Parts: sequence; C-alpha cells; structure tokens
Amino acid sequence: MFRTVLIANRGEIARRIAGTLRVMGIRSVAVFSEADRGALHTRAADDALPIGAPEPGASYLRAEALLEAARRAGADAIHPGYGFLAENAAFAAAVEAAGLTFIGPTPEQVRTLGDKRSARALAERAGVPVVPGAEGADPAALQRAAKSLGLPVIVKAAFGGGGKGMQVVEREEDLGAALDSARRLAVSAFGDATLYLEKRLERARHVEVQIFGDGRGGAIHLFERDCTLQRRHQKVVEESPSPVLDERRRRALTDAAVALAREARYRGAGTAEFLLAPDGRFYFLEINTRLQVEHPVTEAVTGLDLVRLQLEVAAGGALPLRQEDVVRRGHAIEARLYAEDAAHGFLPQAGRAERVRWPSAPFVRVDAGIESGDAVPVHYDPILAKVIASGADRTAAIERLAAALDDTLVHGVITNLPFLRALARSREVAEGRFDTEWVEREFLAGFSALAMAPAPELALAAAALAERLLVAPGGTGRTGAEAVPDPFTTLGRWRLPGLG
Amino acid sequence: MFRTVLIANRGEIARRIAGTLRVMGIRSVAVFSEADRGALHTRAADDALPIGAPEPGASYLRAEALLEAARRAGADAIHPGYGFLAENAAFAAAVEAAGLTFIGPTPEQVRTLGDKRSARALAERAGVPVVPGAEGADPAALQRAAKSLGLPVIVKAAFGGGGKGMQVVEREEDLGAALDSARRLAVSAFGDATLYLEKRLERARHVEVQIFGDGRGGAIHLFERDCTLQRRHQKVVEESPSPVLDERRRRALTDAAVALAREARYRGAGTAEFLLAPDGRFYFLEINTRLQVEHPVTEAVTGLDLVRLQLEVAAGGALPLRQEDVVRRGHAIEARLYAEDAAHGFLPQAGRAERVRWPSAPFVRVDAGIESGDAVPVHYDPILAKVIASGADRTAAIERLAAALDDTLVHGVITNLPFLRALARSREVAEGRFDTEWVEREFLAGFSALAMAPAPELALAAAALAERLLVAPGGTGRTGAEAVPDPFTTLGRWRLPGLG
Amino acid sequence: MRSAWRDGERVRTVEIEPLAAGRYRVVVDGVPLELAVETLADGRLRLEGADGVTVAEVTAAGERRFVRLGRLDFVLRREDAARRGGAASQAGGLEAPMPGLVTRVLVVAGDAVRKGQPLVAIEAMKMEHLVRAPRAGRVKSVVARLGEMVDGGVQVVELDGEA
Amino acid sequence: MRSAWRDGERVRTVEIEPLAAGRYRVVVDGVPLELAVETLADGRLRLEGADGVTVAEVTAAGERRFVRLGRLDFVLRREDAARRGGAASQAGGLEAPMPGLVTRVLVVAGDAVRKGQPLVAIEAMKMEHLVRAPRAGRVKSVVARLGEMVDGGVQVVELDGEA
Repeated sequence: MFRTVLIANRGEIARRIAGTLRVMGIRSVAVFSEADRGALHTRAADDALPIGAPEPGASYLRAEALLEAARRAGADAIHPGYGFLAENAAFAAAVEAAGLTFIGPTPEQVRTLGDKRSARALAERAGVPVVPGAEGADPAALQRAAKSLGLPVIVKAAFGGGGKGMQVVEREEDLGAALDSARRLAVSAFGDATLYLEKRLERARHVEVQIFGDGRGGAIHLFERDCTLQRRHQKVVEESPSPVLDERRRRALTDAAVALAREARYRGAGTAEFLLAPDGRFYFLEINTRLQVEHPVTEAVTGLDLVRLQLEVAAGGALPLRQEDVVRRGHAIEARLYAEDAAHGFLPQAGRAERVRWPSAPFVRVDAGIESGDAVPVHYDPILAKVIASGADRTAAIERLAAALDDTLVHGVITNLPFLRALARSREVAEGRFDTEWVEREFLAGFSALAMAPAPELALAAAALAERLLVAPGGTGRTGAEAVPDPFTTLGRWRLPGLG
Repeated sequence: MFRTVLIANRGEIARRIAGTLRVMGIRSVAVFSEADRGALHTRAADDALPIGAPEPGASYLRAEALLEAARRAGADAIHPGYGFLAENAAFAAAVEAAGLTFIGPTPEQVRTLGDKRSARALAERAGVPVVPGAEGADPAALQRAAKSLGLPVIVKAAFGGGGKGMQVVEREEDLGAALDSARRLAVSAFGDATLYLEKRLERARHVEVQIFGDGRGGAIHLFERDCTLQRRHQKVVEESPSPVLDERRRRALTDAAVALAREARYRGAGTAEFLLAPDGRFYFLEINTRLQVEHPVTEAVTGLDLVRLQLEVAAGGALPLRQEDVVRRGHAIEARLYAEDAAHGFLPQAGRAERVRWPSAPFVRVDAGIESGDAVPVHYDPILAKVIASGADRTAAIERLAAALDDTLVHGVITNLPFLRALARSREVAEGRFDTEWVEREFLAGFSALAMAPAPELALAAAALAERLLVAPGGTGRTGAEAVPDPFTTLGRWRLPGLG
Repeated sequence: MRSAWRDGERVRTVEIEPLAAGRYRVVVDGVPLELAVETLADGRLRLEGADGVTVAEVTAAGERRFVRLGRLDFVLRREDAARRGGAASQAGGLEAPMPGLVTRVLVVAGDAVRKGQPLVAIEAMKMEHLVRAPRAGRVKSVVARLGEMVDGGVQVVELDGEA
Repeated sequence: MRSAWRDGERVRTVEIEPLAAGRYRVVVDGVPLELAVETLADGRLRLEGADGVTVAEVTAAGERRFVRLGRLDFVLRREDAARRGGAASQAGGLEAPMPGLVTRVLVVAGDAVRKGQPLVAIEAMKMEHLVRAPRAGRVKSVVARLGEMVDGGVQVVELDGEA
C-alpha cells in the first residue's frame, strides 16, 4: 500500500479522501491555492503545500505544480478527486512518467473514454445502445450535424464530464451562439475546443452504474445511482437505488455497465452513465473515469468505502472483492449544498461562511468542505457540502434528508438550502415522479415565488433587534474609506457586548 | 402515531430521541433542570420546559414534575431514555394513569424484570440458564448467601441496570463494608435498599441481545452486542457482532433472548444480558427494560432506527417488521466518551467544554450531548458523547473508530479520550482477546504510565506561547476577588488580539 | 430607532421602541409587535410575542443579515448599503449579478444601446453571465475593466440619467 | 518571560525569548528550542522547529491549558494557580479529587488521625470518593461542610502544619 498520497484537489472531496487515508494509516498531503490558504481540506490532511495563485489554471490545473508538490512531500501516489485534472489523460500520463501511481484508470483509458467518439465506439462493441450524437471542433460541421440529428440537441464540451456548460438548443437560430459560447468555455475549462452534440431525449431519467475494474478485464458493479434531479443539467439530488427500476431492468443496466468495463479492460473506479427513456429503454451516455460527486449514496447502500477500494485496486492491481460480496441494503439519497441563489437563476455566490452548523443524526452523513469562518472563493465550483441520508426504504431516507436539511445552517453566503428543503418535501420527489427537466419545467416557478415572498415581520424585527443588542465588529458605522469592504476579510461576526 | 412526545431525559440520549421525533414529524418536548438551562438537548427539541433544581432527585427523577411538564406541553407520550426513571415501574404506571403512553414495557414488566428474583424465575421458566446469585435487603442474610455462593461475589443494587455502584468482593472481611456502601448508593440512586449478590464468573464476556416484543407474546431479536470492554464494571466500548460467537452460538443466544421476551409477553425494546464463559456456556444476567446506551451499534449493523421502532410499537401495538426483515451487515463499534480522568481512577470530571470538535467521516456516527461552550454539570452521569464506527468487517470498523477518536477534540474538561484512543489501538482489542476484567487487569497500568509521562517540550512551549500571543479574557491577571472562579461561568476562550 | 432593510425587491422599515424590562415595541412596515427579548448565552435572540416564542439567530456578513427563525432562513440587507448597488439593480441589471471575472466589455462610453443589448460579460465558476441594458439609452461610463474581479452587486456600467 | 506549569505531578518551567520576525527561543526545563511561530486564522499556533512543523491548539479553561499537538492532547496547569490546591495535593490528598457533593464529614477540628483514615466523603455522579489522611496528624480545620458542592482541587480538610 502507498505510504504518502497527494490529493490534487480541494474542498469537500479533498477532505473526504484525506479521511480514508487517515483510517488506512497513509499520510495525506493536501495542496492549496492562495485563495485556499488555511481551508478545511488543508486542515484535514497531514500536510499541505501551496501550488499557486487562486485561478485554477495557476494552481489546481497546473500539472507541474502538483508534481512538484508530490515530489516535495515524498508522495508515491496522487488521487485526483473529481473535476480539475481528474479526467485529464496528459496529467495521468505525467504522474506515471514521474514514477508515481495515478489513482484512476490508465492514461489511455482516460483518453479513450473521455473522447465521446471512442467511448461510443466502445459501447457499440460491447453491445450497449448509445444516444444519437456527433462530435467535432468545426462550427459549420457541428451546425450540419445538429440539423440532421433534429432539434432539440444538447451542446457541451467533449472533454470533462458532468453538465457544466451544457446547453440545450431548441431553435435553429440559437445554434450559432450556443456553439460559440460552449467552445469558449470548453477551451477555458478543458483546454480543448472539441464539442459534443447529442439528440435530446424528452422526459428521460439519468441513471448511472458504479463500476470497478481490475485493469485486466475483470469488473464488478456497485449498483446504480439515479441522478435525475438536476437543475441546469447539473445533478443536485442523487439516490440509490433508482425508484423506477425493477430488478429485471436493474440487472440489464448493471450488466451493460460491467460489459463496458470488461470491454475497456477498465482499471479502478468509474461510472457508466445512461439515459433512461420513459419507455424503459436505456442509452449509454459516457463513462466518467473518476470518483463521482455522488459516490456516498453507493457507499451508504453497499457499506463500502469507494476511496479505499480505489486505493486497494491502485496498489494491488486486483479487485479486493467479488460481485457476490457487494450487497445492497436500504435506500440512500444525497443533496448537494451549493453556494448559489436558486431563486435567481442559480447564480453562484461567494464570500465567507460566517456561521455554519451541520446536522448530526443517525443515518445522516455530511461531507463538508467548510466550517464556520471559512472562505467560499469565487474561483471554484460552488459546492459546499453534501448531505446524505439513508434508511430502510426510500421514504425513510427522504424524511431523514428533509430533517437534516432543516438542521443545516449556513450564514454568510447565500446557498441553495431553501431550494433543497423544498425539493426534499415535494410530492413529486416523494413519489419519484420526475425527469431531468422537471425542476425547471414544473418545480422552479413555485419555489421562486415562495422564495421571493416577503420575509415574516419577525425576521425583520430580529435583524433590527440584533443590530441594537449585539455588537458586530466592523459591521456598523463604517467610514467612507471602508465603503467597499473586501468580502473575504470582513469579520462580520456578532459578539455579545461585554463578552468580547 | 403520537403528536407530541416528552423526553424525560437529558444529554446525548435526549438529543438523539429528539432527532428521530423530528424525522417522524412528531413534536418533541425536552425538559431541563436548572443546571441544564440552554443545554444542547433543549436546543435539539421543539420546546423545552424547566422541571427543577440541578439534583436529579429535584428534577429528572421527579415524576410529578415530568408529568406536569407533559401536561403543559400537551404531550401524548413520554420517552424515558435510559437511566433516571427509565426502569421505574411506579413512574411507568403514573404515566399511564395520567392517560399518556409510556414508551417502554408495561409497568408490571418493568417491575418483574427489574426485580432480579422474578427475572431469574422467568429465565428458569423459559429454560435459559442463570448465574448463581441471591438477593435481599438484610445484611446478615446477604453475608450468609455470599459465603454459600463462594467468593468472589459481585454486589450491586437490585434495581437499576448497568454496572453503576457494582463492587467485586474478593475477601470475606471486605463484605460488610461493601454491602454497607452498596446499600447507601442503592437507596440514593433507586430509592430501594434491596441488593443483589452474584457469583462472579472469571474471564467472562458480556454479550447481550436486543429484543423487541409486541406485548402479546410476539418477539424478535436484532442480534447481539458484545459489551465486554468495561472499566469499573461499566461498559466503555461495545460492538456488534460479538467477535467470539460462531453462528451456532449466536443462534442459541438469540433464541434464548427471544424465548425470554415471549415468556414475558414483553412489549417494546429490551436487552437480554448474558455472561459468556470461556467454555462457551452462557448465563442470563438480566433484562434491561429500556433503550440501551449502546443501541447505535445495533442500528449500524441492521440499518434500523431503534427509537423509531419503539415509537411504532408503542403507538401501534404491533411489531413493524418480522424476524426475516432484520438483516445484519458488517461490523460496528462504539466508544463512550466520558468526562472522567482515566489515568486517575476514572474520577468523574465537570466544568465547561470550552472547545469541542466532533469527527466527520464516512461510516462514523457521533451521538453528542454537548457542543463548544456547553456546561458539563457535576450532577449527572458524565457521558458526553458516543462515537460509533462501522465497516464491512471488524478491522475496518476499529480502524475507523481509532481515526475518529483522533479527530475528536474536547478541551475544557478532562475526558477519557486518551484512554479510548489507546484502547482502540491495542493489540488485544484488535484480536478480540479480552474479558470484562481485562482493562483493569492488563491494560490500565500501561495506559496510566503512558498518560503520566511528561508532556513533550513542544506542548509546554505552545502553552507558554499562547499565553503571550493570544488573549484569554478572564484567563490571566485575575484580581484577588476572582481568585476562586466558578468553573461554569469562566469564559476562558482565547481570542486573537486585534480581532476581538 | 428606525432602520430600513432590503428584502428581495422590497424595502421594509423597522421601528424599535424600548419598553420596560427587555420588552420592545417593534413596528415592521406599520405592523406593530410587542416582544419580550432575551439574549441567550450563544448569542441567539429569544423573542416572545403574542403568538408564542421564537428563537432567532442573526448573523452579520457585511451589510447582509442572515436570519434564522425556527427552521427557516431569510437574507436581508441594510438599506443604506443596499442603496449603493440596489438603485442600479432596480433600474435594471447594471450591476454584477455575482462575484466574478470581467471577461468581456462590449460597449464604451457614449455608445447608444438598445434594450437587452449585452454590455459586459462576467464569468464565475465556469458560468458566464451577460449584463444587459435594462432599457434603450446611452452609456455614460463603463465602470468595469476587462480582467478585473468584481463583487456581486457592484455597478459595472452607468447608463445616461442614472445616479 | 518565564512561566511555570504543573504537568501531572511535575512542575515545569518555560522561558520565552523573542528573536527576530516571529522567531522565539523557548527553553523548557533547560532544553532549548528555536521556533518560528505563526498564529493561524483560527487561533491555532503553527510551530516550526528543527524537527519540522507542528500545529498546536491551546484552549484556556480557568487555570488549565488544554494543548492539542497533532492528534494528542495534554493538560497543563499554570503553576501560580496550581500552588493553591496543588500544595495540599502534594502533601497528600486533602483536596477534593473531583467536583461533587460532600456527603459525609468524618472528623472535626482537633481530631487526631492516623495515616489513611477517611476524613470526608465526596459523591459525584453516583460515585463516592473518600478523602483520606496522607499521614498521621491532627485536624487543624475542616473546610468542607456537609451537603456542600465543592469543586475539584479545593481543599476540604487542613491538617496541622499545613499552609
């Protein structure tokens, strides 16, 4: 097993990886940009090294800085987490060239599966159906392809998983602008202008299967996750098992995922994503060659630590368990807590989380990237934490999630907590009746109206009374020179007069 | 189902019960003594009512105050938690007489099973072997009984479960004093001078079975807990499953527990405790007619919420699940965090927990009764929290427990954390090789030596540097008038100069 | 003591008048409340009114106040501060909607713009947002500079006739 | 700056001499350390010495200091305070070993006592603890009163010849 692992990431996932490393007795080394100095993920690791300026391109995306940190820390392996360089084949290759272990698939697999074209070819070889689509960097060719697929189509960067920057184009006249903007984001986020077009299936669900491969053709699955609840094509609530799969369809889906993993001679943890049409047919979307944000729901229903499995596969070159050792029990559901204003177009927020309180209850897990007083920098994905609840059945899990979200408090930065709370208590979620567009199509208007209703008189009374009864250092009586305070250095926490 | 439940308890268990009530949408009402004003368990409930002075006899043990609070709060049921009045038949009867539901067995069952004599008679009727013992209030008769059982014997109060006030008498000349002191504590803690003597089995393990009965002769078990790791006859680390039971013996033990529950027509949650001798034979000890401190390990391996099951049985009069619905998976282990000085005879501690940080990690659960700044009153059982870790196997669970204990921080009051950390990393615990006396017999001397070794130079340097670099309001430069500060009002937290 | 608060699109006023012994008369938008107020040890406020007891937790973050009432959260903004960026906001979107990097500046002072025309692009966390003209008019000045990091609520463009 | 600390049964001394730019020479019981000290944003101390970096977290609770070094905790006591109860402790157990209720007072002033004789019983959380005479002598005064709550470390009995 490895002695020292460098975690090439930040926030909740870096902290979560450090936790497993500590349990396994492996030294963990965090990295941090200047914006993350003192961040929770650096406090969770055994050591932390600076890697550059706040902009991702100057730090978390800078392969040479990460390798240099690994060298300084004496690391023998690098865990990339998700996002950043997790699906960058050149980085995986550079890690191996430096004589370290990349905790993930081979660079070749990252490249093949990260390229939609070769991934789709793989699926066809494995006998798994794919969604009609096209790929390329030439705007004119993409325009033609979109028309032949038939609108609506989905436009996104070919590299990098997830729904970031994904756009739905309904009308032909919007196609040019959408391609232009997607191209710009693809270049800035992934350094590659290649785009991917896909026929948009209506009222579909997003269901994915967690796979683990030994790199030699052996593979198992850890059942599915249903990630249908999305806003702006980004997952926001995920669960396992899917509320709509019967055992026969579950079997067909997991069989398809294992067939893909075997065909790819896949190594380590991956996720085969599928669209599930209302008629029950499923279509392969892509394989994410990394740990998924929503992996905790799989951990909750299987009782397995996926980061530990990743480390064991990477160190031992074999799967530490057989398919029949993977036993599913009960139901788990995760809500992603983002610094974003759900009532105003999900605009990302930043600032300082002045006061944070996480729920603590049986069958509730919180993977958090911040504590009270921590900064939420503008530079990164605004995920703050994940709240995961499990139970003997889906209803119990959802009830626990709703209660846990009630008990969550984040003050100082606007979050999607009100949105998550409303979602967890909605009838459609309780009944499992939704598709990937349902939030925007049916849920959001009602939520926004609620969110924009006037605050109760008591809330205003409390705010005004607090002003009078509590002392907020720096919060009141600013001079003109301080008129534009830096949100990252404002202290802004109340103290009781006489105690401070 | 109930609409409002009064929780007649305090600390971590009151908070944990409030959590399940919230998930179920039931209003929770906490009670508090003057020493617990603003305590975490009152903040966790929907409402909180004062019930009297700090001394338990003036508050948490005062049935009429609790009933009056229940009436004021409009409660339709009372959950007693563990300790205090949980096993007091008169209280259970008074609750029912007031027209409320007592969440527990019938008053008659509390009485019968709380009396060692009738409990042993029950076991004999159910065909379950018992440890040789005797019971009574007359010192002379007890002296004679002890001699006929043969020393060593165990002396304890006949009422009230757990190991509180339990004494081992090895020599005849110590018998009188032990009976005298046990009698005094029995009167003060349970209001009854009856004592119980028991032949002490050497090198035995303590294994217990969680049972649930429907009150009409139907009963199921939720597997066993091994609570062999004890100090001063009080459990400190518990796990499920037991590391020494094979499937055949597990079956025999759970069958015996279910037979007891059926014979008693037991209602609700209970625990059948057994001693397991080195030869594999087991002997019935007693039935605790309440939720057990260590119930979370059962919850972790079964995925069931035991408080919810209690409420469902109490409200519905039927078991909400069958034996075949109870599926065990993996291993779970719990460590009890006490405010006690393990290196100095486990003397209970009190004060203010100035700074508290609980671990947050996958497969780790913390049931805590305090947060930073909370008081630890002298008047009550010094349990602060329970840290529960689970895993696919025993080794994984113990590794997670050790890491979670490392990540736990309680400053301001002395705790048994160093003791728990050492225990979680000991070879004997890893190998499961211990009995109920092992801690005192083999572990404690080494631990104490370690605990009393000089602190590293760096610790002293840090303390002295903190004095110089940080400002402790009230901590330094006290005037003579403040020479004996009240430990419960001392602020004592550091601030950075210039930020305050 | 009178204060004004931005609550979403609204401006609301609160008047506080201390009565005896921790009691206050609080008038919110003309609606009077009488409250017994206790500051709890952890800084929360226990408010007892005609409708019962509510515990409120108020956190200051710059000019914003995060208010927790029971299990709900509200975000208010002190109106003196809100006025700075808020006036532009009411006039229609001439402020940065979020903190971010100014990636494109599409107009210069003096440009005539039509309603809805993109003026400035701001990018944060892989999302691009266009600040558009809320109405036809002429650009008086461009406050934002290309490549600059701006806070949410900061004015980025000034249209003719704007304060 | 010199300070003295009670570390279990020991008294230990620390001398701090500031050097340039956040560096300190710290002498603990005569053992010199040279440390670069940084106060982190959350109040922890980052100590960089010859053996590497350690982050320490120091919490004051009355005269006690709880010190976290890495994943270990230590409890120290400022010696000026320790001396109050500590001297009695060294003389042998005339202080309450824990906070609790005085349930029995077994001697009065003037009593001759033998070594090990119980003097006072203190009960806390269902545990009774006897304070015993550390040596033969005569009771000068009984400080504890029956039914009184006492703090840990408080003197309960004074034997002849004690300060």
